[in-house]
Amino acid sequence: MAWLDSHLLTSILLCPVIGLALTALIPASRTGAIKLSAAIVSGISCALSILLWQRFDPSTSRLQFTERMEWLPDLGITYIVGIDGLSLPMVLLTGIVFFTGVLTMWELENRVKEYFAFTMALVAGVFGVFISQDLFFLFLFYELAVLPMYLLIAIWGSTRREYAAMKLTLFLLAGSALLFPALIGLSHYSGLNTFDLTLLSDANTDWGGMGIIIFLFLYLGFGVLAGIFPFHTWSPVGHVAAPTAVSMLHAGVLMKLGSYGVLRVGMQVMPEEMVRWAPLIAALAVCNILYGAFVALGQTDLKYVIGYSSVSHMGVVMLGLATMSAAGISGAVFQMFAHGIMTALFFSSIGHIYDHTHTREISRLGGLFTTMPRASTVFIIAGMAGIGVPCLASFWAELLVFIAAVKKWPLAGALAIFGLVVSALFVLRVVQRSFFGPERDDWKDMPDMGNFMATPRVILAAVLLLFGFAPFLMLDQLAASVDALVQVLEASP
Amino acid sequence: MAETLGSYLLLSSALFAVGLFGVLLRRNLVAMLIGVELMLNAVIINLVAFARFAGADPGNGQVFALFVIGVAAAEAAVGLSIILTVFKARGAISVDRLEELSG
Amino acid sequence: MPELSPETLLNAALGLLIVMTLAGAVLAVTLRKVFHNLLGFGLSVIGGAGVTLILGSEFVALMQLLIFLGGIAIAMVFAVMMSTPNEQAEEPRSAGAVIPAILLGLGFTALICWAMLDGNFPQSSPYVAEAWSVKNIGLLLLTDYELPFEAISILLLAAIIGSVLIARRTREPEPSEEADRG
Amino acid sequence: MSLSQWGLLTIGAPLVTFVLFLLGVGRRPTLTVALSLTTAALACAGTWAMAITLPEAGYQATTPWAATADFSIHLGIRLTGLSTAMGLVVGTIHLLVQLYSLGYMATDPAQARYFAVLSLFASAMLSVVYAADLIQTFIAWELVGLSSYLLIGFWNFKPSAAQAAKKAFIMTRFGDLGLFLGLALLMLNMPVEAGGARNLLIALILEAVANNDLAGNLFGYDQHTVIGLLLLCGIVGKSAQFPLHSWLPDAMEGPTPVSALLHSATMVAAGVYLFALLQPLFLASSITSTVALGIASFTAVMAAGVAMVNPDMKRVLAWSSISQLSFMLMGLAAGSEVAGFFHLVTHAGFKCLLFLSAGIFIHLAHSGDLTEIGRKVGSRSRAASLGLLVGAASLAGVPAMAGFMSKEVILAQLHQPGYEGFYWLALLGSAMTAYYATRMAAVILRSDSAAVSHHRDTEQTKQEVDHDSNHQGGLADSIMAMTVVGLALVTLGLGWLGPQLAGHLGLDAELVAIDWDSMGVGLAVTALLAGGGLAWYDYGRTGAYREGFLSGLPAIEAMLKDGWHMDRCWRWVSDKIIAGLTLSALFIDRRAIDRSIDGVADGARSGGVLAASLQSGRLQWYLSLTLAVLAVALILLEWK
Repeated sequence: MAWLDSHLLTSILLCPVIGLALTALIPASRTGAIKLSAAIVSGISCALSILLWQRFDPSTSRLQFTERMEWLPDLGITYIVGIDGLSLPMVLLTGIVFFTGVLTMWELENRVKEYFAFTMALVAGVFGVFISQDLFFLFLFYELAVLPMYLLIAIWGSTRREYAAMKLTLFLLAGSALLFPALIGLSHYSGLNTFDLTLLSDANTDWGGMGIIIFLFLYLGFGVLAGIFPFHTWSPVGHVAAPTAVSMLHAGVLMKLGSYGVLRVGMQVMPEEMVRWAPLIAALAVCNILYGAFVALGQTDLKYVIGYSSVSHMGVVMLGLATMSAAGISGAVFQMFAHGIMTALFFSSIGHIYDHTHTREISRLGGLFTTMPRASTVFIIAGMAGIGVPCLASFWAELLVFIAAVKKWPLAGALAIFGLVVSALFVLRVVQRSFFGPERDDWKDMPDMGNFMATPRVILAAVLLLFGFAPFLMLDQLAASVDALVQVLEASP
Repeated sequence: MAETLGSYLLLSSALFAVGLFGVLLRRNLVAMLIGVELMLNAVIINLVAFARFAGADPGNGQVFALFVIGVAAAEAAVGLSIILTVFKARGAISVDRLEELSG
Repeated sequence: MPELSPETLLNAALGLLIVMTLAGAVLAVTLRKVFHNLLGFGLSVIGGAGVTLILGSEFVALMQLLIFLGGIAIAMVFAVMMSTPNEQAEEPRSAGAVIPAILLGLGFTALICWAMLDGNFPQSSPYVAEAWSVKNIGLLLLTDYELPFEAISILLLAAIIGSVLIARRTREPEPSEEADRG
Repeated sequence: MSLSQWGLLTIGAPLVTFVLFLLGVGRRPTLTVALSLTTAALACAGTWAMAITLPEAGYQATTPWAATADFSIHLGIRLTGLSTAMGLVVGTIHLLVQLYSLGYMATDPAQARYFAVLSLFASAMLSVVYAADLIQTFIAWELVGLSSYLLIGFWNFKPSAAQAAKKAFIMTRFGDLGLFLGLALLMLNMPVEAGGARNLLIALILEAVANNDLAGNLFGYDQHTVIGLLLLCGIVGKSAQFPLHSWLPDAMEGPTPVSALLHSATMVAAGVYLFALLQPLFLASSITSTVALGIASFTAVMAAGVAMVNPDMKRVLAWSSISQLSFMLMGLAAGSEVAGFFHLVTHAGFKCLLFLSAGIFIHLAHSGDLTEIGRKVGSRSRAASLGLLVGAASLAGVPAMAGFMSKEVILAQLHQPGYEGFYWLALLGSAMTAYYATRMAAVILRSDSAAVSHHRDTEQTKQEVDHDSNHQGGLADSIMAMTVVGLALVTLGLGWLGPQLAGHLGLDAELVAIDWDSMGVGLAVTALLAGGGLAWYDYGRTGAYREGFLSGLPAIEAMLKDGWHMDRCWRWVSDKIIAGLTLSALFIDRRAIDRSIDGVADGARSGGVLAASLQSGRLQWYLSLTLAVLAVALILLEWK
């Protein structure tokens, strides 16, 4: 237990790695055992992240649970893990989505072993990004998280999967291609020859002319993953093609890597540049919000609708970050968390529907509420979260972001709020066409979710409701770190 | 024919041109190799000519000429063995048979 | 009969050698049978070695003869002999192939000439016999140029081993390789 | 129990029902219904307790709920005369509607869901009422919207219900856009509290308005004006005022008891309540209050016009609600502290009564059409007839009835220099109200089957079968009847409670006193007689044509029946503007962005093909290329 106390983060990181090893050791024919081991491993990592949440000390903005190990001292590479209030929600989010994602895929029959192996690799990468405090390791884990996506989509996907997988991979690798020089640049031009994030951000380096280039590289590189306009098209296509749990991980967690990267590396290390570029970031974010919502309104495929709604909601995150105020940043981090849970819920509901009806055409579905009340309720709850209905976590996030945005740029704030109305339009349009209305003969005999399959959905919905009723649970954890960051930003010219 | 540097240079250029012409024109690998060797010969004459007329120490030019000769020998050895291999594999020593090297 | 001074004789010999070199070269590239090409090449090499000799470098001239004629040409003869006779048949030649080759060859040469004649080189220097001696060359090779010398040795060694290895591969290409290429 | 405990109980108890329903109690309908009724009773008791024990100075208890360094958001209760009085109305009507639903929804298979959402509705509305922080009001406000969405779309297998629910949500959302912006701006301009954070506690806002702390310019206008107009948007959406009113008539797709609750005490009342709550803020800017007056007076006449011709009972009631809400807003915007709110209270009583009676009628007639109801049921249902009579008389403004008493206060307030135009509009509205109220009562109660049914446009009566449960007698009916009779009695007395209400609000009872000799009363009675008389002539008297006088003006009648074509306008907005934006966004996405990105990929590929073609495999080609490059290099070197 003492070891666990001092190595909590590494343990969380090791969970999926151990799961990967376990999966590799179990013969492929014993799918039951593979699933069970995956469930246990993901359950443990989820439990550990909850433990982390509970042990976290919200009164300080310093890194907690840190562990250090020299890796390549000559190149300034150190294995450092640690979390502060900004990464804590992300770790919890990953734990929850990981666990529920594994449960959601319980009925998978095709190449079970490979599927769970790749999932484990992906999750290990994601955990790694969120806890790494060393740029090199952050980048390493980032790549680790991106690559399994290709296989997961290309092998287990549906509509146009090769195209989608290739598009996604190319986009994300293009992002990496921008990131890598930026990271090297950070290490080099800081004059410190280190990748240690804390050292870099404490150094207050004057980046001179290089700052612009490095920051833009960082912003674009991470931004691609966060789906910033106009580099977002990989994301809906990827969602549509991906199998259910991969969509959950993709929209729920993977896209957050991008915004988290901007927050952690961009804002924390280069506050002056952030101040300089904030208007651009905000403008693109508003584009994301409105444009994503309008495109979602025009879609005919359920998953595309949700895919574009993610684009819209990630815009809220970026807008919150761009305001550089306590409310905006707290809201953005909260939104990352809430949106992760929410889209996971969306996709898990759609997954159930698609598994049984074999269609996601909005116009072909209809009257599902009568046939599948549980799946429909899940979708509606997620939908309500999506349009910012109170008592669901994303309401608070959007509230904070929008107030902060109105303060900084009233027009951008107003446009973003208008985006909420459009969100309401597309969510309710889907609900009305696919879930309400008279029962269709085609779907009359479709089974609803069983108790077991409902479990992951209930967990996700419960999390949304919990943080919807009690936002202070989240905001208190964030407060110290956000305040420290805002002070740094305000001190910048 | 005054014994000047220019005349030697012209000679070596002409020789080089002929060799180059051969390499470009011929399809036969051996003939192409001959063209290359002619070009190398031109270079040797050039080096020695410079050694004679322009060098502080004429030894340098000669040494380089010797190096060229060495490289030419190596090149010929490898080239010829490749030609033999190609012949064994393709039954011909024309470069037209090697177009599958294209990318 | 005018008196033949050594100067004149030397010039005449040089002219002859130049003509021989160039004529041999032209034959070596234009004749259509490889064997004839080889004979032309031999002529050209002999001419070139003569020119080198007149320039004053006996050793280089000797080496030229030895390696180009004794080594390379003979090896080529072997190569030609080992390939089938029908390969020595006339290859087709069209204006489309000849003209670009001539243009490229002449154009490139013109460039080189332009560059070389443009250069401001000293036009003569005294002939010092010791400097042209083999001893001097040997000293240079083992002092100033030791590293290139060793590198050339290694190159030659590698070339010998490599050519032996390449030439020894007598088996037919495997079917799978064929399929891959398709 | 302390006041804060009562508050928690009042707001929390119905919410508990909903949460338990979600947690699985919903599988046992009886238990859910019992729970729902119990919590409704508890909440009602709570509202009474709070109203009675309210201390003179009011009461407030808050707890910080979501705080960041710059803003803090509190949850809590704030008890004043206004909020406790409103809470009383909400709690009581909610309990009544729950009781009534016991009969009305007795055979519905999704009964549990109905009662659970109804409880959520009440809880949210009570939270609007008692909220201490404006953000809390907003949260509850949105929840009110959500639960009315769920209730209007309760029979979601009906496409029309699903459509109506969506429409209600979107249109009110549209108004909330302004409300949210207004709240944000208000938050940003509030004085900073200790600790550097701003908040939106209602008490502090009112204090700031009183101290003139909010004075200042915003986008070139007075802050009060900008913020007030934005907040007004939300009120216009929620209280179904022009131009965001057309969701309310469609909202009749929900079960009738829901309409009763939605029209009287919750949802639409929330808008008026918010106006009453922040009245000083609105009145601080003459532009805002004039705009509010203008919208309200226009809506009053416009909606009453539609109610005059609509053939469907529930829709007539819906349009009448719109019109009556406008009266309340007029009273508030004209500066009276009590008039509008008094009307809200009496309206809650008689409108709820009318809807509950309508429910019985529709239940019995299996149709919502006025003529159909008249033919099939008529005056045979005693309780419903009583309810209809009392309600209609009150609505029409028969002297001494509840509606008259409160409307008269509003008219008196408007009858001042500066408000002449609005006053005459209001009078016109009253006359029209009298017309449609009389018409409704006359068509139903004075029908004899012999009366010739003229070519009535039956397509307008979409609302034919409200409820697919079979009519069942016995207990269910008697519960419904008893509720209606009880409410009718209450309504009769409601009009005389004005002084008590004023007292509770801490105001002078003189404010609601009616000067019976004044010209205002005379004019009001004239309006009543004119409107009522005309309707009686058209529908009521023996041998009437049973055809409105407006049928002589087909163009106007058609326009009124279509609700002034507002739906068509909104459809145009949705089909042309929203759809246009959507299509252009789609176009950009597919053609511009995606294609250019695919173009980059294709470009890379064809670049690869091009580069590959250099690798022709011909040695001479390679050599030529090499030479060419060398030549270029040489030329470049020599050029210098």
